[in-house]
Amino acid sequence: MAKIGVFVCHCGENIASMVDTGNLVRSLSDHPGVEVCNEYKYFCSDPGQETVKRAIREHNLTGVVVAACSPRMHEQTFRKACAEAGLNPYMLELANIREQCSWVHSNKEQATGKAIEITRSLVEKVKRNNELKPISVPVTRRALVIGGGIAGIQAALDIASAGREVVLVEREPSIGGHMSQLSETFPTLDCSQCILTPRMVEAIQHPNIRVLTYSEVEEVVGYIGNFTVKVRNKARYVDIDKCTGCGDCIQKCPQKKIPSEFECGLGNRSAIYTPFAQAVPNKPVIDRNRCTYFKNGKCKICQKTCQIEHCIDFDMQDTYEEIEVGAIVVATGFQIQDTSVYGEYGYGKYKDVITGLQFERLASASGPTAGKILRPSDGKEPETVVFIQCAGSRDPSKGVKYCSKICCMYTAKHAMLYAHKHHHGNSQIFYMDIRAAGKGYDEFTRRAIEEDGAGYVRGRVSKVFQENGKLIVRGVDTLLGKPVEVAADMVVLATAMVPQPDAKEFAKRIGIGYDEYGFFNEAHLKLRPVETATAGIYLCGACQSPKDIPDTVAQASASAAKVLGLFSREQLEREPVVAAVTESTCAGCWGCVMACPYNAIEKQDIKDRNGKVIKQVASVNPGLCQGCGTCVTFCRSNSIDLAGFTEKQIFAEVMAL
Amino acid sequence: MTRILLKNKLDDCIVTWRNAGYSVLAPVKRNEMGSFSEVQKASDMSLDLILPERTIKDRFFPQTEPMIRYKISKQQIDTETMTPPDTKSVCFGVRPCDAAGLEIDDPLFGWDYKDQYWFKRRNNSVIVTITCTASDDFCMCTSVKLSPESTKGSDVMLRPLSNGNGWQVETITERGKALFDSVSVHLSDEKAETAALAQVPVRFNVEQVMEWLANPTSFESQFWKDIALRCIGCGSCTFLCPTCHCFDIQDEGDTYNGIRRKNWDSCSFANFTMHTSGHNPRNTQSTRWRQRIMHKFNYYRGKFGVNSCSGCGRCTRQCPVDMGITETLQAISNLPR
Amino acid sequence: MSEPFEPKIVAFVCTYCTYAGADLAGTSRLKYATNVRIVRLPCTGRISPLFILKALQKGADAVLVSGCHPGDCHFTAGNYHARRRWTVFRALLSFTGIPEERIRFSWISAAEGAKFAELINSITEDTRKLGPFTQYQELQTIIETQSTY
Amino acid sequence: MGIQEQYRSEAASLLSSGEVKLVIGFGAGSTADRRRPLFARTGEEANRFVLDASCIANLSTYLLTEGLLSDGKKVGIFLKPDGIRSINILIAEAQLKPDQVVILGYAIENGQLTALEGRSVADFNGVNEKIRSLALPPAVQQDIERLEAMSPVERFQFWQDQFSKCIKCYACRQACPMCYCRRCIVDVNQPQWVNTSSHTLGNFEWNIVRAFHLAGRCAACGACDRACPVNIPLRLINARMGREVREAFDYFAGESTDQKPVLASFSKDDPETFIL
Amino acid sequence: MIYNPFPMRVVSKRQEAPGVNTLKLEFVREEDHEFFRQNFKTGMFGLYGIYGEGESTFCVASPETRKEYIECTFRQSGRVTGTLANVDAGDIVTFRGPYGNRFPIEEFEGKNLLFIAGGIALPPTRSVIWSCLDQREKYREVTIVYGARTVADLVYKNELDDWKKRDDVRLVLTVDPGGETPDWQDHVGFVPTILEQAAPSPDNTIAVLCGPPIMIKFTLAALQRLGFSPENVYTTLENRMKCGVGKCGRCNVGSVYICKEGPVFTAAEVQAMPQADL
Repeated sequence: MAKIGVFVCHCGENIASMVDTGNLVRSLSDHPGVEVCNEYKYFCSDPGQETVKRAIREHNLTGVVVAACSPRMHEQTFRKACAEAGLNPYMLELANIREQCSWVHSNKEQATGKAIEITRSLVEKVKRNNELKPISVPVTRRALVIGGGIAGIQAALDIASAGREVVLVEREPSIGGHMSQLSETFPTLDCSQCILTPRMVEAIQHPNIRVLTYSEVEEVVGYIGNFTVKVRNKARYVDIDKCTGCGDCIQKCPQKKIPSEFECGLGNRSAIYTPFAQAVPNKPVIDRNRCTYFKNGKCKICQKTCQIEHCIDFDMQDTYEEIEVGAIVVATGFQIQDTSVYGEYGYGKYKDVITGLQFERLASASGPTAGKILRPSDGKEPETVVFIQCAGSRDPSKGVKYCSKICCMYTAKHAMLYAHKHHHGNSQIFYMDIRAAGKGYDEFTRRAIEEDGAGYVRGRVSKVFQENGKLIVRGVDTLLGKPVEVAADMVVLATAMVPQPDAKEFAKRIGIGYDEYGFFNEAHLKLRPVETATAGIYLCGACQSPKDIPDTVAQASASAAKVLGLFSREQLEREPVVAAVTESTCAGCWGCVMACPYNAIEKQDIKDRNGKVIKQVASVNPGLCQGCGTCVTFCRSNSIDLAGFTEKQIFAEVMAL
Repeated sequence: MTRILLKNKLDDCIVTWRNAGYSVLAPVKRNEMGSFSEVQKASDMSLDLILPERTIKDRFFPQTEPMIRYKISKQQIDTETMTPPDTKSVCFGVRPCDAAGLEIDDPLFGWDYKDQYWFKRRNNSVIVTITCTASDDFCMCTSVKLSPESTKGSDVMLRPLSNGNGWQVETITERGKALFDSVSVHLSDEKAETAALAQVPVRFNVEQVMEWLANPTSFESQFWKDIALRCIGCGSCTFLCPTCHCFDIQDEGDTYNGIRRKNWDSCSFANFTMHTSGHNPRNTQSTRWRQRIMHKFNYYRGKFGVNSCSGCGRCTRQCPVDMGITETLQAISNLPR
Repeated sequence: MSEPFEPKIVAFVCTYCTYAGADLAGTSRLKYATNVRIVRLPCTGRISPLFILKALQKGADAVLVSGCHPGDCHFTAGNYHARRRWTVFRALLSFTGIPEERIRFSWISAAEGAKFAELINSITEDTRKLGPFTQYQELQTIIETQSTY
Repeated sequence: MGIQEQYRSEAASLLSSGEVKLVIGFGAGSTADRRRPLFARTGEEANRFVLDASCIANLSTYLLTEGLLSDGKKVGIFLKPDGIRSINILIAEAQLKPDQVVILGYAIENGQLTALEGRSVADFNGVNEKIRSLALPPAVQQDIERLEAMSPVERFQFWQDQFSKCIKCYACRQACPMCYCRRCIVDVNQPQWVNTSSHTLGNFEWNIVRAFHLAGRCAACGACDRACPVNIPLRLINARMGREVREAFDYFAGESTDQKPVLASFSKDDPETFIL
Repeated sequence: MIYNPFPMRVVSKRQEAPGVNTLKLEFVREEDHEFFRQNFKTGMFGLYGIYGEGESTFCVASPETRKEYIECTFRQSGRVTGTLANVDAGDIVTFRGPYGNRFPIEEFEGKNLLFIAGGIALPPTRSVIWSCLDQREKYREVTIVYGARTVADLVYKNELDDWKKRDDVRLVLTVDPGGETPDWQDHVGFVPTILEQAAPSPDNTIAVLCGPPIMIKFTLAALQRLGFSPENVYTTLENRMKCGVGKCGRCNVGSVYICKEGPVFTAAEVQAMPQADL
């Protein structure tokens, strides 16, 4: 029968002052199956642990209960001690007689009685513990990074530079993401393209990185260390390997008046196009919906122009490939909120009411105005520019509840850039608060106000309307408690950052959680901010929550570090607290399959000797199972059980209470 | 001289018997179920039931019987044998079929190893049977060579008077005689007519059935598969049977204290004969139904010279799918031969 | 004067939230009644109604089942599944005459040590008022006498 | 032509055309008011089918007979609305393949029989108002209300009286189409969650656990109730659970063949007023 | 009371093969021991139990010539055997029995004996083997054919060595094809095949055959080919039992109660039973 060692810790006076440990030792010594029962001042100390180890060896113990502090405190300590003494580390239970007994009670007699019961029931549990071995899962040491913005690029580069293969998937024709659209970046005002482009080039040229642009992740199956990812390479109609990027086709394309997505509609592009001049890869793509040939069945001017045979191929089809990876970094970024919900601001109605991102394009040297800040309506320099912050953020009624985090900073930046380009210009910023927490951030906003003359008005704008060629911005200065009206030439809305429109659907497809908005859920907001609840899938950048470039890059590197940690070994060791199915009694109702939050339960064929499928039963993939036990509770026939918390263990624990 | 027990004297008898240390059991319909329960007075009894749902067998071989109480401590295991109490009982208003069931089971519980639980209660009980003046579509005592007035298993036989006022008392055993001698002051000696017995038709020829069952080729007959098709494998026919006696032994309790009990079990249950290896000699419902019929009308007779059926008809009466011994045996008697 | 009735309360809790909350009550040295015995499970999703029945068989006068607040489950959804089961099981117990006051459910996060302590105190007080759950406990005693005829 | 004749001939043609290998219906029983399950394999046998207001059993249990459907062939079956719900649940729980069942549906209202339109499982996927309306007989509802009006102590006493009658014959389980487990929880002995002995405690546990396992899966056919040889009103407890899932989760068991089991799914907005 | 078991103290436990253990038990009470001494004959079985878990049926593996202890060998498979497999010396278990009939070894006197066993079915055979070997002079030639699935599955390895060394016993050992180890010296093949190769003479010979049903079936056929008549072949049957004393109703094969009329039968008797009930 079982030989259990019970070790009662005094924790100095922490336990001993409220629990009569002598009494506890006497009671437990008399309990069936308890081979040895000792008390000691600090069992977590070296000599304490030595005592435990010696007892395990001398008495050939089959299980150990340490009656001490919370298992959340010292379970690992004593597991290690058990292992060192040759006892399987999972043959240990901690009876929590400190946090949940001595510290919370003031009647010593009752506390002692409770401590005895707690310990006794865990003795009964530990008798039924099974020797467990950490689960070994092979790891495919190749990572998938979804999204080729700065987050994805940074994560890919970090992983690749550490010597691991990366597949970087971007659904647009070029990597670069939103950062490539920006002019200068706060708080240093260095040019976004100047710092980003080298990274983009580094990524595409990196021997360990395979960049798949104009591609989308269709499906993810598998589990940590062993994902199979199905990627759709969308038909580009241009053979990227043959194309030299000369741009002749773009020049000749008859369709030239297509609003450029990259320029936020402030500039045009052709039907065959590269999104922007520094695109990586700098190879064009045909916009099927706008192409004359695809619309009318004739044209093909680009093909005729192209000097390379079969480079432009109108018959190209989407192709699919399956990629084996061990880890996935999700860096799918964000979109800006559709500002049309704010009809009172006149966006879409007045050409000179623009979004912050459009302002970026105006301010960008590579933008439609070559960096000059000009009114979209008439190309004139605006004399007065009004910036409206929180045009969507922190507005539960029309916009989003959260703070988009970057708007205070970029609005200050915009005011600054405007001031730098129009020395006499007047900028007025309507704001709720100025949130400028970050290295150099507050200094930056102060500079905008003090050096670049940005006028900050605390208050919300109620209406923007046109009058005499001016945009009248009507609001309230809540500090003065007075209504304000500003006659502006241009109004810039600091729109909210929102998840990608398909974020929720995407999250379901790859099996990660998301919040009410569609931002992806981290495993723990504070302690596991870059992991998802699905082991092996990590997050970085604005797909998790709005964030600026420094935070994005930091998080990208953090996720890369997580991936590299995972890739540091060929085998992955996991806690063996996983479920397992008794095949003979499983009726195959699939309740467990449906209940499992991790898709860890599969249907498995049971075949007879001739290979004929005679029934299907549930089967747990230990690589995916996280050990919550929801399936166990569902199963009516008790055909599934959870190691470490088996039905037998819990039954014994309860029946000994 | 025939003695008469008038209904209005029954209470006096009950008092006398109770004062003599007997507990008096009689059919009682309570919560939609008739069973033999202890009564204090005649009005507690439901003597007009053709048959209570539960048999008198339950009082001798209860559905769950504590046998050994155990207490495990570090030093030792303490056990205590639990036995039926010494109380004597009068089982009043038993039907002839139920009474016969007791006698049918006696040899089983007594062959070499004597089941003391059964016999202690048997020895402490007096079976006072009332002949049947009514029957229903399911009664089949006459088919198994018993009758509404068969005395098998009874210590006393009461015959209802045609005026409905009481019963004519016929003592069968010494034990029965002693019981009624003790209440002789409450009995009358008048002459009275007894009511007509129930007419229970013979529903099958049991001889033919026994002959067919004894034929070795019958065991593998397709007949079993066809007849058992609608059996759903519940144990209600076995648990309500006055002669079924299969049981299980189970330990139940918490970690260190518990009771080893003898619980009813049923040959209808799929797990009944299941080996731990997974092999199950009777792995289909038809093989289990065959076992039940064979056991009652072939094996049991081979061992103890009597069929293990007293014709109460409960198996059919309570069957959720309208099966039962009658239908099966009728079908057997109708088999071409 | 007889001893005041000390109810026996069994709590089934998830390790990530309520167990941690109970630990926090400890580290905060909040005082509460000694009547509760905690059984630690990985998640409320693992807490089977059978546990509650067994606790009652063992003489529990009240049972507490507690885990992470909705949305906070370490395993993302275990508590949502648990909540459904509780709704159904609670209705079932109530319909069979097991008073709702004896089977309690709560969300207690790792940060709610105070809530844990208060809840244990209030359940203990409530159960003290209800008195021992003799109706169920008597089933246990009937076991031994039921067929002694 | 009455419904009995109509269905006899329909069953006969299903059998003689070879579309189905077997039709499960009702035949005459051992007494005038009893009907018993009848299994017809030929057109001739189909003429023995009886269909009248006494045909109240839910025959769908038989579809789960081991090996019956393993040859992939079809089976025809007489079903009332509750039986149709059972079929939907069984398909949703992967115990039946929809293309193996041909439904001969009928409803009994006030002693009158009507044929239900549709023969394939798909025809009844997404049950209609009629089927819904027949879900809970008023008498059952009244009994439930009567029980709910009691104090817990009285209610406990009521069930204690009822469950003390239980003899653990498992007729309720065997009669129930939803009790298809290969190993019933009561037969699990490591650990022995449910006391197998039929003392009141063991009976209480067994009946509570069974009711819980049927919550959101019960088609309210009453088979358990009718099967119980000691007349425990089991359908009350199952019907009460059915009401609970309907009220709390807007869940009508057996509504469709792709319904997710109520206890293997959830909504973030599920009610939780009772949770402290 | 007839269902009350004898308390037994575990003297030792020996692992025979993976999942297979032998317990050596001694009586705690002298009167129980005396009862056993008077009643035990080789072939009988008992119910071994542990309070709190229940009882499980298997044979007494020790011979009737050695009644100081009870030895039993069992495979760990259910609740009871799982617990029994975890006992240590000094623990208290229970025994109820001995029950059933016996091998009529006095009728075997003066005859050649052929013992055939497969896998975990050696224990019942072992009881009768030692019962005869302990009075070796009463019998003529003794041949033991024993096979298991793999080398690891062979039980009583020490005793196999003893028998091998004895010159008054012919031991034929075999493992199923694929079950051999590199250093395996004995036969490889299924028991019926090896038995036919060994070709024991049926003349004046009693065969005792124990094994799983499938092995019994083919070995019986082999024995018949070798010329053994079913009356001279003894075997044991096992069925699920709860009472051991002919009351609980589950062990019968046809009309035969294994617990009372068995477990020892001649092949002729087994053949007379309804085969579908086995």
